[in-house]
Amino acid sequence: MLQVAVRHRLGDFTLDAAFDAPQGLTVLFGRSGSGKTSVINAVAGLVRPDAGLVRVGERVLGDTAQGIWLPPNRRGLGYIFQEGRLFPHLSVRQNLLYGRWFSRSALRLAPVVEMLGLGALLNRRPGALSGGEKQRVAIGRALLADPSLILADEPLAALDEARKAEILPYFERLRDEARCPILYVSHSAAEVARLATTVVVLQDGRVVRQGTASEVLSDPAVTPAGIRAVGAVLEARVAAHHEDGLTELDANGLRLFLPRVRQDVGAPLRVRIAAQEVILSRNRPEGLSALNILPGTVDSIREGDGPGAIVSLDTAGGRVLARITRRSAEALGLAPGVSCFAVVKTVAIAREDVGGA
Amino acid sequence: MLQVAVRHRLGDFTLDAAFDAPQGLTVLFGRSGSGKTSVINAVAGLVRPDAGLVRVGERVLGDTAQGIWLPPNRRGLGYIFQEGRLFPHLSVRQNLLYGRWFSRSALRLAPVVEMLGLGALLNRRPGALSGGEKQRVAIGRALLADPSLILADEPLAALDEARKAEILPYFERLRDEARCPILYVSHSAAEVARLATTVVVLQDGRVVRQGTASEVLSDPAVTPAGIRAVGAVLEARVAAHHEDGLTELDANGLRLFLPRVRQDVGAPLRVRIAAQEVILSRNRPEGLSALNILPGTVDSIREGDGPGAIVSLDTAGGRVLARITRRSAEALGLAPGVSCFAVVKTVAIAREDVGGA
Amino acid sequence: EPVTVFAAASLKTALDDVAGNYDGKVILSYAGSSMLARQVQQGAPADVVFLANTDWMDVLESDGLIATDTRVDLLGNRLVLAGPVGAAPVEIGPQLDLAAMLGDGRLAMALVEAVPAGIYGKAALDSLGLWGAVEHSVAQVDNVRAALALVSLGQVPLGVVYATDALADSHVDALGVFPDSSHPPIRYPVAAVAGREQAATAFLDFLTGPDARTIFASHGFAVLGD
Amino acid sequence: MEWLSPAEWEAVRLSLRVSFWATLVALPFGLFVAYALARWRFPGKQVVNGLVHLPLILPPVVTGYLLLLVFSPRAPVGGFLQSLGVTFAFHWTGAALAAGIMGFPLMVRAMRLSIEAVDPMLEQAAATLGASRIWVFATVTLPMVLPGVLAGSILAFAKAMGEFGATITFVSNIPGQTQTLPSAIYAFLQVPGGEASALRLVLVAVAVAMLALLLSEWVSRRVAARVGGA
Amino acid sequence: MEWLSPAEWEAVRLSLRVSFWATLVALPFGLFVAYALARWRFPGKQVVNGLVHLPLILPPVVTGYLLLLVFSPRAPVGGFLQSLGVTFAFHWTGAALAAGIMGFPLMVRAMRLSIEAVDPMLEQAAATLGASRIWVFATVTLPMVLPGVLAGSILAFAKAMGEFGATITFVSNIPGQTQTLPSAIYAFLQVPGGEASALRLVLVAVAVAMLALLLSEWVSRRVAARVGGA
Ligand SMILES: Nc1ncnc2c1ncn2[C@@H]1O[C@H](COP(=O)(O)OP(=O)(O)OP(=O)(O)O)[C@@H](O)[C@H]1O
Ligand SMILES: Nc1ncnc2c1ncn2[C@@H]1O[C@H](COP(=O)(O)OP(=O)(O)OP(=O)(O)O)[C@@H](O)[C@H]1O
Ligand code: MOO
Ligand SMILES: [Mg+2]
Ligand SMILES: [Mg+2]
Repeated sequence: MLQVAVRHRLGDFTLDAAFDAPQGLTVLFGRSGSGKTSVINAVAGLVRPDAGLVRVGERVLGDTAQGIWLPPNRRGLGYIFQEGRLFPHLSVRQNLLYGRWFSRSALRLAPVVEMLGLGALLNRRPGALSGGEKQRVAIGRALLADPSLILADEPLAALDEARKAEILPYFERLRDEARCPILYVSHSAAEVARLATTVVVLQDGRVVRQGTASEVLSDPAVTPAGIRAVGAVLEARVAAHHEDGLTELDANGLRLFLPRVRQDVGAPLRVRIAAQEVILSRNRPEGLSALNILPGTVDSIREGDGPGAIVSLDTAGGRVLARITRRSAEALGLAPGVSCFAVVKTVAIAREDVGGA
Repeated sequence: MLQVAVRHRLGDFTLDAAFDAPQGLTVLFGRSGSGKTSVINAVAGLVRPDAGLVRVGERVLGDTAQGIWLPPNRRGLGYIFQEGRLFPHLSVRQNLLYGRWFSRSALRLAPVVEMLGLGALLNRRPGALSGGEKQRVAIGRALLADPSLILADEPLAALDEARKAEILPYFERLRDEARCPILYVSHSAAEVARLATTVVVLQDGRVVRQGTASEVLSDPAVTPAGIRAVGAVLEARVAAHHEDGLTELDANGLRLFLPRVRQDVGAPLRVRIAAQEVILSRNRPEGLSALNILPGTVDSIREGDGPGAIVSLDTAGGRVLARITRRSAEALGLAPGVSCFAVVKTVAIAREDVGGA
Repeated sequence: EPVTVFAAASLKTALDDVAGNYDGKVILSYAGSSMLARQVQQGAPADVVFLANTDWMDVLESDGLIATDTRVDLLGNRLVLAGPVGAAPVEIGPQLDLAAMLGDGRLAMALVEAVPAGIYGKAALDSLGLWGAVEHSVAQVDNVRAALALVSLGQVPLGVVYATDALADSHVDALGVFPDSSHPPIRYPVAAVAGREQAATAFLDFLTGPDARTIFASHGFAVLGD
Repeated sequence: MEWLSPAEWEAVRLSLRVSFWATLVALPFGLFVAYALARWRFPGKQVVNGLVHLPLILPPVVTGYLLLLVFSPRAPVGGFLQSLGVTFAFHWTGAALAAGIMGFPLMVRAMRLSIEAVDPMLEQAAATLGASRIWVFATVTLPMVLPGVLAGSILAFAKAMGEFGATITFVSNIPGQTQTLPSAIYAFLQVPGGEASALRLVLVAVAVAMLALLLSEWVSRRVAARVGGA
Repeated sequence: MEWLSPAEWEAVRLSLRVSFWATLVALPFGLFVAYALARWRFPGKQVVNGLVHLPLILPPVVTGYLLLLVFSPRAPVGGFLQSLGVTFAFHWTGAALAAGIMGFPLMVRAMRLSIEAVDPMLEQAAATLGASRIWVFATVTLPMVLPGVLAGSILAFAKAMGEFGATITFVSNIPGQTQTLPSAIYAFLQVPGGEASALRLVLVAVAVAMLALLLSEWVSRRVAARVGGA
């Protein structure tokens, strides 16, 4: 769906990244300076790389081998820049509507303004906005251009958690309604797990790993976002909505409870379970406040530098990772093949770790 | 130590904030547009408010009632701006050293460059840096000015987790070595818990809550950073460093295990325990991978909008919060006065939730 | 049908006066003689040219741009040594110690190689044997009027200007008159532009008539052209 | 009291007309050249740049003379234009042409500086939102360089109000047709005792130009206030 | 072939000297005035602005005449300066003064535009790092407005190379002292058949100014490359 291959030199830095991503939201993941923005700029056509190919579905946006390199305005983009780049001479409203002058269809302003909480700011100029407000206007401006490819470079970095929680579902919907492919840079594992169809990990300008969110985030060898990012992603289906505000999921026969989600019964769902939030027990624990108890078998134990170890557990619902201390691993006598129980709090599967599949 | 009182109008927005913070690091916490940057700008002297008083220790930086309002350059600042503001005509090295021209003492460049990973970039111009790299240079520039007051406006927002983990201890050390007071804006509960001596919560330009990190973050009514930020902070002392990489803490007689910390035995320490990572059990659980089991008594149960409830538990080490489902609360028969056990994973107390007190 | 006259700027006061007494409409375009001549060369819409310089009229004549039979050297002028009001008059001749009169001041003149008043002035000083003594004290300006201004403002003690100029400036007196023999005759030639004779005739007639003569004379010009 | 004679009023009117049209007509050309010099690379760029500055370097009389040589009805270009019904020599349009050319370097420099100061990142942002080059220019670049366009225009206008050497050489000093304020002032200064009359005209010229200047400052401040801060 | 006579060489040298000093001396004043107009609010600001533009609006002869009125030894200012040993009358310094004044509006506008384009946020950043106003100016503002300073200087230099009317009126044409290229060119144009000689000098003037222009473009590009992107 989205095919990107770029080779380009920037001073000492050489970008040489190629990946091929299916429909959906592709996250570019990697440390500061790894080349994420450079890739996006090439896809946007703002940079003409030494050699490159960019294709969205059947549309070839650029192919230096064929001498094609469409200018940005003919690529149908909605680019949320890392640094805002609002038009200082236009009001917030005019900034938001800028892309509409050039797009065929007219998206409605109101819902986007509502989602981003920009209602009171429409007549202001960007110079009179706070940092987070600017960022929200930048998001709105890109979305309202009715793009056929969204490029988002850390769109939520400047926002508070509450605001993030309001905007994330919007990206989810864009992804799910197959409106357009999205290329998304993020440093947040939670965002990645929730949004990513595909994760592309960059390091020093090269793609070092690519896969589904579950694959990449389950790989403790990658953990580019630090130890907290390790986690497994289970595929499940909504089984029932309970009256006390809980939703019951069915992950291949395994029951999981989590706070009410908006998906309908029967809808597929992805649940990220952070490794550090999983407790292991040799016996089925009783009388705990945690509602999710998943029986499984130890697949492997990987010991890291510190006092911790990552235990990989095969359950009926898929692989679950647990990050525990070596001391506990020894105390419990864990070893490959040993069966045990993973204890996961209901609420530990927070809303931002849940996304439509 | 740091006394701030500012009244100022900006269009429709009225800032009317006053707080008084002890030595250490004061976090300004609040949603986008709540006035955090405005407060910092007034403290920096970039804005002369309609009425205001800013005092650091005995030094009066500004007092409009007395007609005093020192210009920024006479305030001894190190301001890390929300948007970088690097000097485009200077190299990274020159940017970093800019403040040194005007400060009495000469801090050494090397350690800061090392910590921020800027070694390879020293001869570049800011135009040729990635977003995160710019932000790191901005941090370095402020620190190297040898300030007597640090103002940091979301300094780590653009950085990946690994990089954050490298920089956070530096701020901690600045705070602990009483080098200078720090006023710090952050949206991240983890950062706040780890760094804050005092948290000031802003809402619509007003201070709605102020207190120690433990007080404010333990207050589920505040939770300005979303439900995930709720947590309690325990005061403890390092009891022992174990060979398997764990450190044992003593929180008023209560034993806590967590991954090795750098503090020496006997040093005071603060540990944030996120409410959502606590599991409750009526009986002392056995055979779990979690090493920390804290006996306590239920103090109160607060039910929220969703399926969850916050259980406040009095333990020997202090108050601990647990966020569990109402279903579990009922199943366990929890009620004020009931005694139960809080189960906390060792690694759930991740390094970033631990800081010197 | 108005008549358009391109005239040397130094004629302005007098010619404005004359035109005011003419009962037809006259359009007077004043500029430097060289400029006017070049413009006529390029087809300027002039009916009459009235220059302060015979050389340029000769050029126009040889280019066939004026009606030769209408050319008249209408006015004459004299060169004077101008000084501040009240300064003692002097006799201008070879004996004059101009250098001493100047002291370390300068002698204001129009450009001595380019502008008529300057060319005449240099010729006069030369023929009187005075040029060598003052050569390096000359301050040249782009027109004779500016030279007069230098004297008038006291910027220089003395200047070589036309008698008409000295007469018109109340801050300046003519301290002496250069002998006519010391320089080529100062002539103001006037002529109809070739092909425009018809439009020009009436005004040319008036210019050479008695009324105009009286006016020119009152401005200090010598009226020739008989 | 009749402060200005009818002919002098005519000169004021003419100077205004000449300056206005000189500025207005030069504006699009100036903007185009400024943009090209600021943003494009093309062979002969320095030649264009030199040509633009030429009227500044040459004594005005020379510029006027060159104009006369090119545009006089006797010259090929002037003759051709005349056959199209366009006359410059000895016509107020010629005064406007001369004034426009003399002010051109000032106009271009101011605009070029402003264009160079526009952050290309904003233009890129506009392009990603679908704006073609010309739209980017019209909706982003142009509004942001308005202060420079204004500054350039007011410089050109002031220059046009004061231009004399090239004008009088090119179009002469014909009252009612090509006699601008500076030419009228010049004529007064050529005769002894004309200072008072010259002074009156100087004051008029200064008053007019100051008005234009104040107006431009006011507009510029309003524009700046709109753009204020990024 | 002797292409230029010694006197003409002298005029070339003098024009260069006059233009160089006119530009150099005007620069700090221009920068100061530009900064004041761009950044300060003070009573009489529009008066200062008007005064700066005056040489553009007035016919050069008038400017020269006014200079004469102010700086002649009889006038208070001129007399006072002379008592200090500063002479302008009939001296090349006077030519430089006239040229500097005529180029001043061009210089100030270019610098002012550049200063207005500097982001005050960067100046604030410098202030928070301990830089006093003057240091902020020297280390942040000035380096960032260098292109404008250069542009203003080259405009003023070019103008000085071409200035004629004010110069000759103020300091006359004294070979070796005040006879600049434009006066020499003017003189040639006054006499029939002088065109060829005038043309030679025009070519010299153009060549010198173009060299200066190319140099300024080159420096400006280097500066821009250093600042390039934010
Ligand atoms: N010049 C101005 N005119 C009017 N309102 C302004 C102006 N500048 C800022 N504001 C408003 O003041 C409020 C506070 O802004 P401030 O920049 O202090 O917010 P903040 O807390 O730093 O937010 P963020 O986290 O998004 O950076 C915002 O609502 C903003 O819209
Ligand atoms: N003009 C340039 N010249 C030299 N190197 C450059 C230039 N622009 C960028 N780089 C380098 O290229 C690398 C990739 O930059 P890029 O902006 O793509 O990083 P990024 O992954 O987006 O990082 P961040 O998360 O910090 O924004 C960085 O190391 C940067 O220093
Ligand atoms: O204007 Mo003239 O030709 O110097 O008399
Ligand atoms: Mg980036
Ligand atoms: Mg802010």
